[in-house]
Amino acid sequence: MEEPVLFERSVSGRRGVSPAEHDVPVTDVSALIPERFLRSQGEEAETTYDPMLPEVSELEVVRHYTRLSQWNFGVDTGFYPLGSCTMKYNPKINEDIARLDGFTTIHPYLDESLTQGALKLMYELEGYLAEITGMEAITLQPSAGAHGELCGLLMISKCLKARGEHRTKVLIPDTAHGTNPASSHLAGFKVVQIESGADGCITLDSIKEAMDTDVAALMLTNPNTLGLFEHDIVEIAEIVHERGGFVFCDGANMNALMGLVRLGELGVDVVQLNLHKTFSTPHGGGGPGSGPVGVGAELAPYLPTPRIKKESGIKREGESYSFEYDRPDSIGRLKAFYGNFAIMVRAYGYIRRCGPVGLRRVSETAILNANYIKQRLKSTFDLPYDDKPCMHEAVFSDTGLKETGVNTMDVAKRLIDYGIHPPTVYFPMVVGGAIMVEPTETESKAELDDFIAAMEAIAEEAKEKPELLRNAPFTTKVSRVDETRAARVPKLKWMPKDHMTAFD
Amino acid sequence: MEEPVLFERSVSGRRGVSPAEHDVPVTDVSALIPERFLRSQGEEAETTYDPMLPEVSELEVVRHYTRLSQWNFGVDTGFYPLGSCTMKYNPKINEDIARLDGFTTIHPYLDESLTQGALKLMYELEGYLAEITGMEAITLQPSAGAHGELCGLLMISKCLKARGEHRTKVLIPDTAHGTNPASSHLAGFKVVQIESGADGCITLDSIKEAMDTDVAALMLTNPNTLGLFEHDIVEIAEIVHERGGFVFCDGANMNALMGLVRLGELGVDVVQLNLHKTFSTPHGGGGPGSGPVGVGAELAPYLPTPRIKKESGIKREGESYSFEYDRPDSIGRLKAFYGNFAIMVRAYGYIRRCGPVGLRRVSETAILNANYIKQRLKSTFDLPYDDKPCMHEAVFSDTGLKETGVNTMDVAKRLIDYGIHPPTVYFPMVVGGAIMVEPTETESKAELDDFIAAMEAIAEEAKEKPELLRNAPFTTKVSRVDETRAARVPKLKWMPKDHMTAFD
Amino acid sequence: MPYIPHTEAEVSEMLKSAGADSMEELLTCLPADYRVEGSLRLPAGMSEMALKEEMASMASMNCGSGERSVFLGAGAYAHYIPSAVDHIVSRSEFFTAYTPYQPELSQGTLQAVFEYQSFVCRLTGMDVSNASLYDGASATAEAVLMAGRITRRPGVLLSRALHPEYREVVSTYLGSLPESTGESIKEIPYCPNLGSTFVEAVKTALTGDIACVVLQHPNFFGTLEELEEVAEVAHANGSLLVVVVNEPVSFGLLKSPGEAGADIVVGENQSFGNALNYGGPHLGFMSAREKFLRQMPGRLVGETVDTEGRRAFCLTFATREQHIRRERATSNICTNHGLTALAASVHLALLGEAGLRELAHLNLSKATYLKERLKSIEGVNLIFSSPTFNEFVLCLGTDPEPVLKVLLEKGIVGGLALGRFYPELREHLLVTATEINSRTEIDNFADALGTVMASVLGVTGT
Amino acid sequence: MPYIPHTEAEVSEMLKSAGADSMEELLTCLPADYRVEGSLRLPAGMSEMALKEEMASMASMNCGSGERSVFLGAGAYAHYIPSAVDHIVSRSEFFTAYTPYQPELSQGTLQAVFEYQSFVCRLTGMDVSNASLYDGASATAEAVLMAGRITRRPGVLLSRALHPEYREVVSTYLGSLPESTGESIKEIPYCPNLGSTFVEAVKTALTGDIACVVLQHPNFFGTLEELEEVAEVAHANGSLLVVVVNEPVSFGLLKSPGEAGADIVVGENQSFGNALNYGGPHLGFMSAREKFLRQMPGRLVGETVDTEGRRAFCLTFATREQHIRRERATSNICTNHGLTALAASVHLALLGEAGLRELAHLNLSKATYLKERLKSIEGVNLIFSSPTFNEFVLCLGTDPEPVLKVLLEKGIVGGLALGRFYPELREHLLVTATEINSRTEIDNFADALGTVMASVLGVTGT
Ligand SMILES: Cc1ncc(COP(=O)(O)O)c(C=O)c1O
Ligand SMILES: Cc1ncc(COP(=O)(O)O)c(C=O)c1O
Repeated sequence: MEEPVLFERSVSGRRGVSPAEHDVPVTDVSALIPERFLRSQGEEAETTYDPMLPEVSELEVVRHYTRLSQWNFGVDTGFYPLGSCTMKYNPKINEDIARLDGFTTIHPYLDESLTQGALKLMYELEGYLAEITGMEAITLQPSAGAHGELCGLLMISKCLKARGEHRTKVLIPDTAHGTNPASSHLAGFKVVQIESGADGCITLDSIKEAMDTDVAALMLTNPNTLGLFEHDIVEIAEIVHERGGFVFCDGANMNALMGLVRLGELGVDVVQLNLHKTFSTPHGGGGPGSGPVGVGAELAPYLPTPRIKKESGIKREGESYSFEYDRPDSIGRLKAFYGNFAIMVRAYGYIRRCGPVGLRRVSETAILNANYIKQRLKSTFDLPYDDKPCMHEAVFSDTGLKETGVNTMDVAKRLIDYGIHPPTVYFPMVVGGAIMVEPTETESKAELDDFIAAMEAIAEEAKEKPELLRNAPFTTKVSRVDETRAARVPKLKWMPKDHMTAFD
Repeated sequence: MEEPVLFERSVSGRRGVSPAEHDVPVTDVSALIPERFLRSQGEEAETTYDPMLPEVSELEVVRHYTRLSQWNFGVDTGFYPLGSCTMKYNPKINEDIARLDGFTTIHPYLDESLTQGALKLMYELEGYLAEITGMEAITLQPSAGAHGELCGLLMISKCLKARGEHRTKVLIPDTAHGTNPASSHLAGFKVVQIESGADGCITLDSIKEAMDTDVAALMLTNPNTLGLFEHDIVEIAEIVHERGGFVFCDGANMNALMGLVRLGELGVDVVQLNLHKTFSTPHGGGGPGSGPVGVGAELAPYLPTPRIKKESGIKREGESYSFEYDRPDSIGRLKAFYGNFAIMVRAYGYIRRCGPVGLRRVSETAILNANYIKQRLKSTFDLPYDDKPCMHEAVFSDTGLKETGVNTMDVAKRLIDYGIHPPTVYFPMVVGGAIMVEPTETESKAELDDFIAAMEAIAEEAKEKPELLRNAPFTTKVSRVDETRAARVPKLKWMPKDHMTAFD
Repeated sequence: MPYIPHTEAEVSEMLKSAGADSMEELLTCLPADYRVEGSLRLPAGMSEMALKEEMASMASMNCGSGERSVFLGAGAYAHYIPSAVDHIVSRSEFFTAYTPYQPELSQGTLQAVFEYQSFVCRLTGMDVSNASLYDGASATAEAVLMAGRITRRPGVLLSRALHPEYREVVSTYLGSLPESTGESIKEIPYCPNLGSTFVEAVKTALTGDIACVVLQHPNFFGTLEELEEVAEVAHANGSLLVVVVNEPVSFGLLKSPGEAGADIVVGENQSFGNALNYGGPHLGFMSAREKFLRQMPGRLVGETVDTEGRRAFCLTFATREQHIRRERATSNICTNHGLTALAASVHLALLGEAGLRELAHLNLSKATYLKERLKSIEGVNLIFSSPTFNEFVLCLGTDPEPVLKVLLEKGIVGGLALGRFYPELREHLLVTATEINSRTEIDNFADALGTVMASVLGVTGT
Repeated sequence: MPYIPHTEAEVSEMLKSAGADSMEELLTCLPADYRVEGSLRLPAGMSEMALKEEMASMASMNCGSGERSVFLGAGAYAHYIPSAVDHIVSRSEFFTAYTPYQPELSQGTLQAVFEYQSFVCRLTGMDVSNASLYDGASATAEAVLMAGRITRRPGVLLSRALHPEYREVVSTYLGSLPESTGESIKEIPYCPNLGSTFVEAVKTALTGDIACVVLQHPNFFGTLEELEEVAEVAHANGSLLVVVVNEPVSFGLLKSPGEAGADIVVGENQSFGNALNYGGPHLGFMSAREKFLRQMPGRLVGETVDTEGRRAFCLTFATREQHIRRERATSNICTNHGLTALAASVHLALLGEAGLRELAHLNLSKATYLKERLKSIEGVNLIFSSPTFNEFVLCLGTDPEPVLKVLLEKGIVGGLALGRFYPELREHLLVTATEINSRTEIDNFADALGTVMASVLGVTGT
């Protein structure tokens, strides 16, 4: 079914939902607000914005978005082994608890006496995350992983200033996610790229060489984006510390480590977590997320304001929770109010439901699933790094397919026809035509076997019918889209035909 | 995507959700319950039932049903002009209010003091339905339209007994829905079929002829299933009454009459309503529904127990509501507890939201939409009855297509490829190859125009590429299914391959 | 106007196409003298926001089970519904017409029904299951009618331990039949010691005109019935055994009625995936032995293939049904309880074999703990000795109503006073515990009842 | 174990295929000396049912807006969310990865984002909008950084009537930049009579190093700003005007910032379709003039065609973004606020043009009624004379905290005491009314405040 852009369904004068009743006197707008402030009404407006918003009925809105949803692929639709994204099952119960009135309708400026449940939840969640990561203190404020990275880097910067040091560089491995260098730049640092060693991990030597007194921090991802545990992390951290730097761990891949090792104990000074990955919250077509940051003792004073405080009250029975704003060394705020609370509710629920045994089992199973795929597929697809078991994901390359003329993109598109969401492709860049497979722990053996079979079938097809791959997918609403044209002839919003400029 | 029967996904020992914690001592079952009562456990059981229930993970269950849902077509998916079914938009707000804890978690045997809200809602809903139908009293107990028919017929039977009369027949027009004769039979009556007149309505003469002292009731549908208002209803009712019979109106088509005429005032003695049609509640793949029955004064004593009573309490402030069980003339009960309450909540919400002006507009618009389609399509498809405007639906026939060799079924199947749910076909039986189109009031002109265009295109195709129609649909998960085989080689439940008998 | 898309301009345009100058012109077939004058006398329409507030305030006039400890069962059971159930059942693709007329567009519903039928067969130990009936009571009536059609006998033996409202519904259904089968409903007493149906009385009543014996299992008192014994005597008499189950969680522990010899098993599957909803919609089910298939009421889905040989599902054996067979149909049922059956399926799928067993065991443990706690209260006695599942009868030795009132003040709904249905049990309570009753709730109930009983006994004592 | 499908047998089999004898063998790359000993110290796992109870009890420790009359706004607004919004947003097909990497499988998300961008452009009067940012505060910071990149100037003028927490966030973002642009943030005072930003002060502060002037509209005090005047002087100085809108319902009445001369419009779209959620996730938006497109942070969706010429949508201009450009990207943002943007779109689609206008008018009427009622209370004064939308500032002539406390006891949250952010306004309250505040609530608030003020005045009077 074709579904037009909503504006194209608009009929002037039609109504979807009407706002509530006017139970107070209807004001005369122009008597209250001078004309220079007012949006033009009526005919004139209609010609400028024809209409401002589309006018459709409730049923049409529902149908419109229902149809759009049918062109999407979610975790409930099928296997979604998008590497580095941890597309695990999002428990339905989390959606229910996040929608409890007592959570959704509370205003951030309510008196703290009216939000003790929310404060308690956040306080306890901080504690859980501290325990899982082995860090001293946690802030829940950042809105996503990259926001957390910025938060951590600003803290390092502020701490260095306090120490009276002027360090300008951050070391980042070549396998790092793009947000790492981007956040470093935003925090005012220069980025120095570190090449991975032959086994896909950072080498002690490269750090020894790069680590000078200009370096504020090493920012690594562990497990890294090749799915490998940075085995020298303890020694690396020692060197960085010795030379006055901080170790920042991008914790987006925590799904591999829960209950197995604690980053803080390995020498990590700052870590950001992606609640929307590891702790299983849906993040449709781009979020929302939540990117808590954990720090060691030295950085704790710099955490963003406010902090959450627990007191054993005298007046109130039991504990009471409150915000603490008076943190003189804090880097300040990263967002208005207190963080993406509704995401925290889901993560909190997830941790409570799984418990310590469950969380460890989550990580073990994530690792098992990745290794299973890795071993079963490595005779079919090239596996550039294979010294050790992988962690939560395995990265293949398309070099073995060279002579067939098909590449990673073709394999990915063809997988779609098998009802499977393609893995992350062409990342990390150190692997040519990377195919980064992160199955996650919620997938059954049957689902993994189907994936393996599909990949094997596609490898066969690559040899026998390469054009099939090059023209895939065949089962989707659209075939491959012309991304070049999108940039060359930008149409970034809907415009009525006769109002279109070259730009639209 | 293929999706196997859930048993085929089962892996022995796998768990979906676990029940709650055992916070009381774990009982030793065999000490409490002698073995002869117990389901066999372990190995033996496994071979008999392998397994009893499929063992799948939560994610697999969610995916399974998500995929199944994708093979279905609902009102949110597209236009659904299934005649006699009133497939209108089901407002989302109704789903929310029906899920309020205060409605879903109340046990039917709670003390009435704890369910005043529910009782009040039912009491008021009875009042609204009485006002809409013009009847004296309403019972909300029946579970669906057919259940309501049975209820009404049993009341007639009991009333006749009280009168000391022994009447054995019910007159039913040939256009009636199959539930009418079936319910009559179940209530102990013999069915006498009345032929419709040339204009599709019952004639006075046929009633005069058939109406003797053996006739307990005339059971008509108004508007009837040809979408026509029984124009002689007042006179017909007079005759039936004169000769000692009752007039039962099947009110499944009330969507055409709200705020326009009241059945009670037309001489109807009993009417059943289908809340799940007119009052807009979803009834997936077969319900649940709710079939309230309205009666005039003579039949009121026979209403099923319990009734809902309102008193201006002395002790309690304001009104209080309760059940009245002591109804000596009542036919008794038709179901345990008090009716399909959750459906009533939705219907109540719908009536309150629309209000009297809205309900009238609903019916007017339903009629407008049907007449619009009727007039626009009648040059393309045969319209057997066209003397007057139709009400909520219009019935076409396939006689005009005869020479092309395609029939109504082919047209219906081909419509699917246009993204439209086929109308009701081959009913009512008085029309050859009937195509019964009920657009409902919630469909926009654009949607109706798309339907008209599709029907016109199909009529063209019938001439030019009849095989296209005969092989349609092409866009669905399966092509036409072999219904004969389903009855010849019955497989009515899943069985493991090696346990299959001829029957499975 | 809510839910109506047309603008005024569109209405005029459409009227013109429909060949009318005004809306009124389309209404000419309505009798002019009988048109509603002005508006219906209903409250004015309201915005969605106002409606939501209004309904929330109405709902808050009820007391949900979250607010009190409720120990009621008696045919409607509060079980925890896993979150995924409602998420799935809310997918609007499942909100379809009452009949999946077009199998090509309804494979989802049809496969789900097929799976549901399979689940019911497994649980009940029967060969065939229909797609659903309204509720346990009407399903029981349908089973009785079906047994009559099969055996061509008019008589029915109903256990007095069958849910009283089910008995009422059976007699309503049979009440007006011309053959006056209504008059041949005979009630079989329960054994006052065991709490199960008096098997000797069944034997005595089994005459040549008896179509079926109807037992509830566990019965209305929560007690298990001697199905096998009754099956044997019924079959020896050429009668059928109809077993009614309205707490299907018991299937997780108990031998299936099929294995015990039942011919038709009907009842209520509300316990799976469906909320109490003040009594409805719940979920009637029916399953039977293969040979009775053609006498079964209600819809059936079968597996078949499409034109290309792919697995497909469709309605089948429709010639039993009203839309084909009209007055000769096996029942008048049309709209059934599709969505509540879907909810039950999802819940059962989530539980799986082991989950259902555990859930049943947990219910047994909860009820046993409750029973132990209550029976140790002075003045409280268990009167029936047969094994029970998750509910049981207590004798208080006094009118339970004032006792329940005191408990209610403490936030406890202490069970169902049986005098309402059984005059001979006017000092008795039916008490139920499921997994939703926490140990703390149970302890509080026992403590509170202890206190009340002490004061009652004190008063009686003096 | 919740959410983990494998049975023990499968685990062994998979381990074998993975070439390991035990799970431990797969973990050898973890440093042996640093393995977690035993279990993490976290509460034990729990069943879904137990979790639900636990969370419900935690939620009940908060007070939702249903339970009290709340007159808070200040950047987070309680509006009625039509039911259809959550039903649509809950469709799990929309729960995808953070980036629609595969356009063929993401046309739904992509078209929805494209439509959202269109809505934002229409509302703000701008040429291009991105797919979303985190929240209004970080969007403001991004706008300031963007203005710096465009003008290559270091200075920023922030209105003191910009949300105080937004100002904090801007300075956090700028705080560590090596060019120390942080130091050149300059605050522009508001006019104590009008309540809008002091335009003369803007003029004075507009020196050659100023990249942009940032105004909130309606501002933190609910007051409308003289955008056109400021745009003119800013542009004359080669600076940009950044307009921040955090109550976007005002778009229904007010001239769009674009029409008024803004160059970048950022803010918060939480008001559309998103609950308060104790402050997040909300919905940052950014739109700008076409010529600034390449300096824009965040994701953009564009319309294009597929290989067969059919309309299709995809991410575009990705070369601005971190995953391609790394440290030279326009921002580090990756995961944005996709689902909250979808909710906003659905709400806007349901409202439509006329609905949004009506909603805005209703908000104006409610706030006006409240204002009239409150200002007639003795001792209560309005201090700002410029027009307001749905919130405004009151002076109580006394510390508001004890007043708020008394109101709270009557179930009324009477507004935000401004002393927390503005020492000069320590006797002032910011009070907000939206459509969710009924006339009765407003009347009760006015009556209660009247009573409190009378007693305060009485005390002060004596
Ligand atoms: C390894 C890694 N680091 C950082 C990020 C950034 O997190 P976010 O998208 O939540 O900002 C991601 C994913 O997006 C990631 O995969
Ligand atoms: C005209 C008519 N009468 C009666 C019924 C029976 O109603 P139900 O299916 O709710 O039993 C229907 C539809 O099903 C119908 O269309």
